[in-house]
Amino acid sequence: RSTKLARTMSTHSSIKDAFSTYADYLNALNEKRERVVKASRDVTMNSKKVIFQVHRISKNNREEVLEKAEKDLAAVRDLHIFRLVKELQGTDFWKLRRAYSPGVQEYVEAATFFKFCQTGNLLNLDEINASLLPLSDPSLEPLQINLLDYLLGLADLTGELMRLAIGRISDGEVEFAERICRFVRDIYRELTLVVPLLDDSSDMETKMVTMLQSVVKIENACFSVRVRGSEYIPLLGTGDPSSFLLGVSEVEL
Amino acid sequence: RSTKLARTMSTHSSIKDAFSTYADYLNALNEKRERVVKASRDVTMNSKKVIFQVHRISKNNREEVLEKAEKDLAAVRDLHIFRLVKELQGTDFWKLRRAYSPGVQEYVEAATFFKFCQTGNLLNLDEINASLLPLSDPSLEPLQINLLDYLLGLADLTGELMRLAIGRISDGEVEFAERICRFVRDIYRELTLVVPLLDDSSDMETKMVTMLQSVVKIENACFSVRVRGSEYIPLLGTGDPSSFLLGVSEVEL
Amino acid sequence: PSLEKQFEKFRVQLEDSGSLRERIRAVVLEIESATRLMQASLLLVHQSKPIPEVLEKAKTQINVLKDLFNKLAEVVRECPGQYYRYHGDWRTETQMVVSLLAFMHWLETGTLLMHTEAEEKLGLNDSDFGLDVEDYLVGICFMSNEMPRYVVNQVTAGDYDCPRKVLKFLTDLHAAFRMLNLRNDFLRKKFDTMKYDLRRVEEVYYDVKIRGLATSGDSVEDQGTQGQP
Amino acid sequence: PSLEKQFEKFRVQLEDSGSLRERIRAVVLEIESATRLMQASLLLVHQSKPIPEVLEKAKTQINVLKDLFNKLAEVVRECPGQYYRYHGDWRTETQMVVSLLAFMHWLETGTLLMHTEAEEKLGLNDSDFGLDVEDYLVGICFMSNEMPRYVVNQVTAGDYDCPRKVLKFLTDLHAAFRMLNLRNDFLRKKFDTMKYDLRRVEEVYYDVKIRGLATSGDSVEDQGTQGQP
Amino acid sequence: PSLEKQFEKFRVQLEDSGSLRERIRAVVLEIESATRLMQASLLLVHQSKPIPEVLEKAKTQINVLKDLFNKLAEVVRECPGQYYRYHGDWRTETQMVVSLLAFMHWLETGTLLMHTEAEEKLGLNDSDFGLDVEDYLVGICFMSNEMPRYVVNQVTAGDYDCPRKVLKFLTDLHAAFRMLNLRNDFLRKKFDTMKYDLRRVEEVYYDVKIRGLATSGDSVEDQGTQGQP
Amino acid sequence: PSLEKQFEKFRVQLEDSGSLRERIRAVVLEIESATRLMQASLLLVHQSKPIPEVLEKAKTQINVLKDLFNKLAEVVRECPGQYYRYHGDWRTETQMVVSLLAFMHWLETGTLLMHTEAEEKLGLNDSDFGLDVEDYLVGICFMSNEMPRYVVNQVTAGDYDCPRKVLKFLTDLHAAFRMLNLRNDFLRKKFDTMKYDLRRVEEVYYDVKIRGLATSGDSVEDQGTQGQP
Amino acid sequence: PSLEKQFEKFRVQLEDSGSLRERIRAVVLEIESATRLMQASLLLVHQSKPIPEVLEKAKTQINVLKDLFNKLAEVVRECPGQYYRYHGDWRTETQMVVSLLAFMHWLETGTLLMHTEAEEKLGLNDSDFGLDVEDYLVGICFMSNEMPRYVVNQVTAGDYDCPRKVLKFLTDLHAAFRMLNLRNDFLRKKFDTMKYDLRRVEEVYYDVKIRGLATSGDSVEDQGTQGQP
Amino acid sequence: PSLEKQFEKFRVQLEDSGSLRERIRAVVLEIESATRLMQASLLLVHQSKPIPEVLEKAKTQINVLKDLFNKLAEVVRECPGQYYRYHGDWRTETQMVVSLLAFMHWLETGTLLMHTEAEEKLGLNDSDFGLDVEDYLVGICFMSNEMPRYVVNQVTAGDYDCPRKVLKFLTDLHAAFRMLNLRNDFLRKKFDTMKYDLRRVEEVYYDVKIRGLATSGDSVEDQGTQGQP
Ligand SMILES: [Mn+2]
Ligand SMILES: [Mn+2]
Repeated sequence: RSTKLARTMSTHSSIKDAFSTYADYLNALNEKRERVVKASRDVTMNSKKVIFQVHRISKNNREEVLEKAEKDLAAVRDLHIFRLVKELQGTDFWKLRRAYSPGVQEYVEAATFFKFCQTGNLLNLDEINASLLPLSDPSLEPLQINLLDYLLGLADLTGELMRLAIGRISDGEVEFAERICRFVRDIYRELTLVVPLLDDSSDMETKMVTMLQSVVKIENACFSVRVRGSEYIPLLGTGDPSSFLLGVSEVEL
Repeated sequence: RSTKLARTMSTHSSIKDAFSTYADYLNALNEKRERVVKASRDVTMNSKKVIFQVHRISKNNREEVLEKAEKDLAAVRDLHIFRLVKELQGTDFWKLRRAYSPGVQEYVEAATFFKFCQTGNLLNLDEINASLLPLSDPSLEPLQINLLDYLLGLADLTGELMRLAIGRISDGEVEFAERICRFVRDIYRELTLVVPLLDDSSDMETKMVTMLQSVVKIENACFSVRVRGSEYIPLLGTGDPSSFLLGVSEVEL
Repeated sequence: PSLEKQFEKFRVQLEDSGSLRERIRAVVLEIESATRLMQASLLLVHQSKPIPEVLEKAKTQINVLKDLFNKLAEVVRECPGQYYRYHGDWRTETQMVVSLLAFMHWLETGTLLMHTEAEEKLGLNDSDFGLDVEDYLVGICFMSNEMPRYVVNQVTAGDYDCPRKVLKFLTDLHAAFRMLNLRNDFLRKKFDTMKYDLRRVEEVYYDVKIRGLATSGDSVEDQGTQGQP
Repeated sequence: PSLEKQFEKFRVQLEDSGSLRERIRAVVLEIESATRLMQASLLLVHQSKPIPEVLEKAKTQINVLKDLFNKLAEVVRECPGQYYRYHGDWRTETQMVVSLLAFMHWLETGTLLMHTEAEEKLGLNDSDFGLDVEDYLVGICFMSNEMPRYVVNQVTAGDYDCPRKVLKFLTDLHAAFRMLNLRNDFLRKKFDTMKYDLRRVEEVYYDVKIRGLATSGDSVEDQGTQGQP
Repeated sequence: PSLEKQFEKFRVQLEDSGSLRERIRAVVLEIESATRLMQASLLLVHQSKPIPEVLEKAKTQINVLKDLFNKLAEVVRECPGQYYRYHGDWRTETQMVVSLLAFMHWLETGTLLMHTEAEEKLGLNDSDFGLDVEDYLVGICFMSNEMPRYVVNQVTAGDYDCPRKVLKFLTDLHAAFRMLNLRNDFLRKKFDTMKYDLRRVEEVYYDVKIRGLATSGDSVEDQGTQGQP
Repeated sequence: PSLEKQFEKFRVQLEDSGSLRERIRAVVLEIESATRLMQASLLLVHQSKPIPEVLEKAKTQINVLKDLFNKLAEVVRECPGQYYRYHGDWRTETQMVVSLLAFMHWLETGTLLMHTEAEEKLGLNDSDFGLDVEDYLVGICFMSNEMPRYVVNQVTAGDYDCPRKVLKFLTDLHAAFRMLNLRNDFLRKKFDTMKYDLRRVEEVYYDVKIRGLATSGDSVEDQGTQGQP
Repeated sequence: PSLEKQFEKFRVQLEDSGSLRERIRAVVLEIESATRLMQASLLLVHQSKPIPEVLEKAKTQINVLKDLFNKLAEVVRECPGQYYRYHGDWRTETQMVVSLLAFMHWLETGTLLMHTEAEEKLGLNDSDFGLDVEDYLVGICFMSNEMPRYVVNQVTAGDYDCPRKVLKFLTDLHAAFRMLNLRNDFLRKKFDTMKYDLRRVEEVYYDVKIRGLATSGDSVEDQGTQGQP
Repeated sequence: PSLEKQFEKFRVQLEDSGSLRERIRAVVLEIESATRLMQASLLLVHQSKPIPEVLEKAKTQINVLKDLFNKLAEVVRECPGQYYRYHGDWRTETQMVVSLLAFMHWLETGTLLMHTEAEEKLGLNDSDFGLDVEDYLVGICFMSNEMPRYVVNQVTAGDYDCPRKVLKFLTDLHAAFRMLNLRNDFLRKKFDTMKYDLRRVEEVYYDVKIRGLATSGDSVEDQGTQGQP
């Protein structure tokens, strides 16, 4: 009878052993998730700062503004994205995606926003991922931003570009605004074809609506400049209206 | 003309000075808010652990389970609530309430849950606040949990008590379940009178609905025990049915 | 041009992962269908069919499922590290499979099917494609949800010793689950329902007990469940 | 009993803070009403009423408002440290007050009303009850929103120098706002609208300019706005 | 001038109806508060407090409510023919009052509080300001919603005859409601919930009956209830 | 001109289909009303009224319904091929009718009302306007939802053999439904509720059985039902 | 018996008010239809059709509407004191009618349609069934919302004096509205939109003015409008 | 046995209609994908690409779509009389297709794509499987929604005659729609948005006109448009 009892107890305790393994697993997972969430919040906050820094651009301070933005962006990478790199390994990239996705999206928004102002081109996903490689030491699996987060960040980028365009027009940089307009239209058009292919396109679809609104806002602003410029020609009979516009705010304010 | 220009420029730069003050203020505020949010998340996570620890109670391990819970609760206070104490000063308590409120509510839930299991009574707001006093050194304004967060935490407490009651009944602790039932009814009844007076009662009103469901669940469980017990009497003719029930799971499993 | 090229590449990638998902879904549909068959066989225990017979029929699906999970693993292996990207597509079905396997295991041995045992049965001991612990735990909760019904029907059919065994099993299981620290998520909700199962089984045990129907046998140690008189 | 006693105490506390809120609301209603009067007077600038006259009438409400804010501060002072508990009850109204004061200040001086100046005008230089910086900033944005309308109506009425002055003012203001790091909140939304104000004023300036209506006067330095030819 | 005169007249009218509404709201707030006190007292029936005692305390609020409804009627009487203009402002509260009164009445007499009785209790037998029929009916549905909980707790407290009485009462009430041809509106929705109350009480009665706990007096037709002196 | 002509044609079409829909709605309202009467009669089975009596009264509505469905068919026949365009307008009501007919049929014969039988009763054996299979199946699920209540009330009234019969009926019905490979739609959801009905009836059967109340006649295979003594 | 009698009485009452509501709805549908026709005629002003011609056609609906409102009043008169019980059923439509009448009136006379004038046009000078003041005011706001479109299209068609006249009208109207102390309700929201109309008309006036297109006649005080040459 | 046979029949039926639906969905997905390609090509008109070039690329998808709709028709033809049973599965996509075709048609001819023309383009002139009128109308509304953006961008690109043409087109279209007596449904909602498109185009036309940019050719009646060869 006592051996039988022992057998029962051992089964009982083997359940206990198993569940204590499960408990450890769940605790470790939750704690890692918390650390990832925190790092992600820091990435978000500091990426937003970079975006505001880039918005400080104007005709006269371009170099210095972008230089500071670049430095700040590097700091986000080195200080906060690095924490994500340390935490995320193997299957974590997808398992914990919801925990870090907001931060990564905001980082994509900041990095592409900066890059567009610097070069006029879109910072590619490959480029952005390449810039993260130096963060990993060889023992770590490198953090690679996934396509979905990149595209979601890009969708938000258009909102910032809209703000930039409106501001640039007031500052006389009409051509810059027109360049933004073309760029945003291209992104919108390309995303149109890509959105239905996403893993879960519902988020993106609401972003597409906002994006179209941004496009229309920029187009309306450009329309307004053009119409005003056209009126100027018959009145003063000079050439390119935008060259005049470019001067408006400089000359005598 | 140059003095006039200077005057203009000084105005211009005085705007700049002022706004750089505002910028500093906003940056500091945001950073503090972030730190508070993070501390609050830690309070939440660790308070939840205390709650799970208390749920491990059963007839045979009461002392040791509660002892560990008490230690864990103290750790939440010393490690994480302490961080809130350090951050929050003066008007911060209300200005940043949304940033720390979830954590504090969960802490209230954990502390009152523990206390009920230990003493069968409600841990008062004054008592809970008194326990936070040692965290502050004299130079700091002490963190005092506000009435609203306390009541919101209390509302959640009833959910945990419901779970506890259902579990305790299976374990034969019918009297304990009945005590919980009375306690939860009292809280519900008192809150009925208090809810409309809250600053913003919408949150609380949804919690009241859940709470009533919890009350009904406990009552149904007690009903079920009673009805079964009543059937027992005519059959076996013994006395108090619950005394028998209390034994069921012990005797021969 | 660079913009277009990049998006062209994205389109290809997304279409690839879309078609991967299609293939996953096809396998999952097969898994669901096999699970249904297994469940249909198992449901007969509620109608007092002899357990060995019920199990025999149900077990024929285990190998089918093993093959299907193997097929699923092969598909997912094509995109290393992305197990959790598609995880949602087979979660529910896997939890159901675990719950049925665990129920069968208990009917046969009176013990809990362990995580590793479940993985083994489904051929998931691979490092790339394992059985997620939370899915396993949810599956166990689902199994627990079936217990009250089983006990009620067994007693109706005259097996008065069943409540005691189940009560013991669920009590241990519940104690084990209490070791976990859960978030306010799906698993916690499912775990909450286990308390009601436990209570219901305890009630049935009580019903049997006060009527003197429970077998005198204090023989707590017997392990086998089905078949024994 | 202890439970009841505690809740009894809570009830008293909450009723107290409820009645405090009632008193706050009463004062806020008065503030709103005084603001309305001030706004009604100010609106006449759009109908080309002479600015000094308009301002004189509007200013009579400043002291009323100062008294009311003082009254509000006294009420709030009863519950030290809880300024931000009730803050939501006077936010919107205060932002509107700031916007009107700033507009008047600009009409008079051509400069921006600073935060400290706004506090002074409303007698809020007290440490217990100040003017929240975000409310001040939102108020300034609201002021900016009025500018395009003002400029349009001034030009219609024949004041062709107005666009230049406003453009300069808004350009500086916009540059200053760009120094701030905002969250995605109400203030950021309001700040976004400022860009459109700036653009609209720039358009009007352009309209005036290409028609040769803008005064030749490069006299950027003149500070006074109203009245001067 | 005519334009201004017209709007001056409107201003007076709008302010009058605005202040009327304010006064209505003030009374309604008092009604709500008295109702809550009554409700809190009544909640004690679930804790097996002796019914007469519970009722005594709850009844003290009836007169308070009567006075308040009288006050409300006086206010509304100022604008004849506009009862339904402001009706929405006291609907919900009145329904709650009816539900509590009907519950108390049932506890005392075992019968349904009639519409005219409810009006009488609240002093609303006036032709100008009566108790809207739909509000009465919604209140009765709310009362029904309390029944299952009451029955469960009474049985727990050892009153095994309660389910039979409540079941009889609810069955009759439900049948009476079925005579009404309700539109797809709020009342209909509330009535639909009554079916669940009925079902739950049937279940409780079943639980008691099957265990032989129901008093032998199966004579469902006897009318007596808890509280007769 | 061509544009106008086109839209004139559209106008006529839209008005035609609008008025058709109005006529459909009118008939559906009548169907709903007749169904209500039938349901009110049937509800008396829960109060232990003799079944033949209950059925007799309820049956008087069948012919009314038959006429109404005939009327509906005539209306819909006016627009051939568009049955499913307007189908949504009478779905819910038809499902309810099926559920009541099936319940009556079961009370009388102890067997399931077949699809063709239901069509016959409603005069829908026409090829243009039949009874949609999914509507029939949903109706059967609704009938199943009434069973637990019926069983509980029958046992309360002393009919201890009822649970066994209902359990047999529901078990077979549930097994038959399981053969269908349902999509994740409304029907699937309704079918899922049938599991709870089955479980509840098992519980009641258990209650009766463990207390020795079930009639000895364990011969589950006997087909007789309530109507027969 | 008393219970049944009471509910029988309720049934009659509910059916009466139900059928009354049906009749109200029927009339309201007719009102809506007549309003649509009137609106369709009026829309032609945006296409620079001669105003007298446009008005003539639109006016033919006024009498139709008068008859319909009379019909409505008769229905409502059947239940004295319950005007506001059913008010919601014709509000929206009435506001639309007022807005169109006021627009027509302005086109004809350049003045605001007064409340009493509106009542007269619709035959609502009765004491039982008048035109609710708030509905009148909302209607006026709706009219204001049409103004910017009208002004833009007039200027496009070459009528450069229109903006000045409309601006004067809207400025006065807006000032009159400002006298009202509106609550935070629907009317307040509608009034808030009037500000945007005013602003837009100011912009158009500015466009015309700065291009020297506005007629020299700056004499804002002249009252004449479009109809007059 | 009869029960089983019946359900076996149902199983077959449900599986048939399930697989039919699967096939429909597969085709619809292809339609959606082709539509997107067409839409992406068309988006280039906003970037001032020459219209013929843009159209050429977009048109390549028309034949693809025609084939797909033909495929769809074939599938649906398998179950005669059930067009509207599955209609919801391709509605949205068809509306989008109509909107793009109509936009292309307008770009090419300056006229509205007629219902029969749309059917022709998609090969839907069959009597079994046509283009539902409401889907056509919704598609036209969607096309209208694209117009304001198009006009704005054309003007920016220097085409000052575009607003006049679009305005004429939209005015006529809007008038035609007004003839329809729409119910309060989806189509009505979409139509209501057309008013805003019209207003916006009027504004753009105004902007061009007031600056003297519109071509002298004020003869609104000329029909020519952009793309004629
Ligand atoms: Mn952003
Ligand atoms: Mn909790």
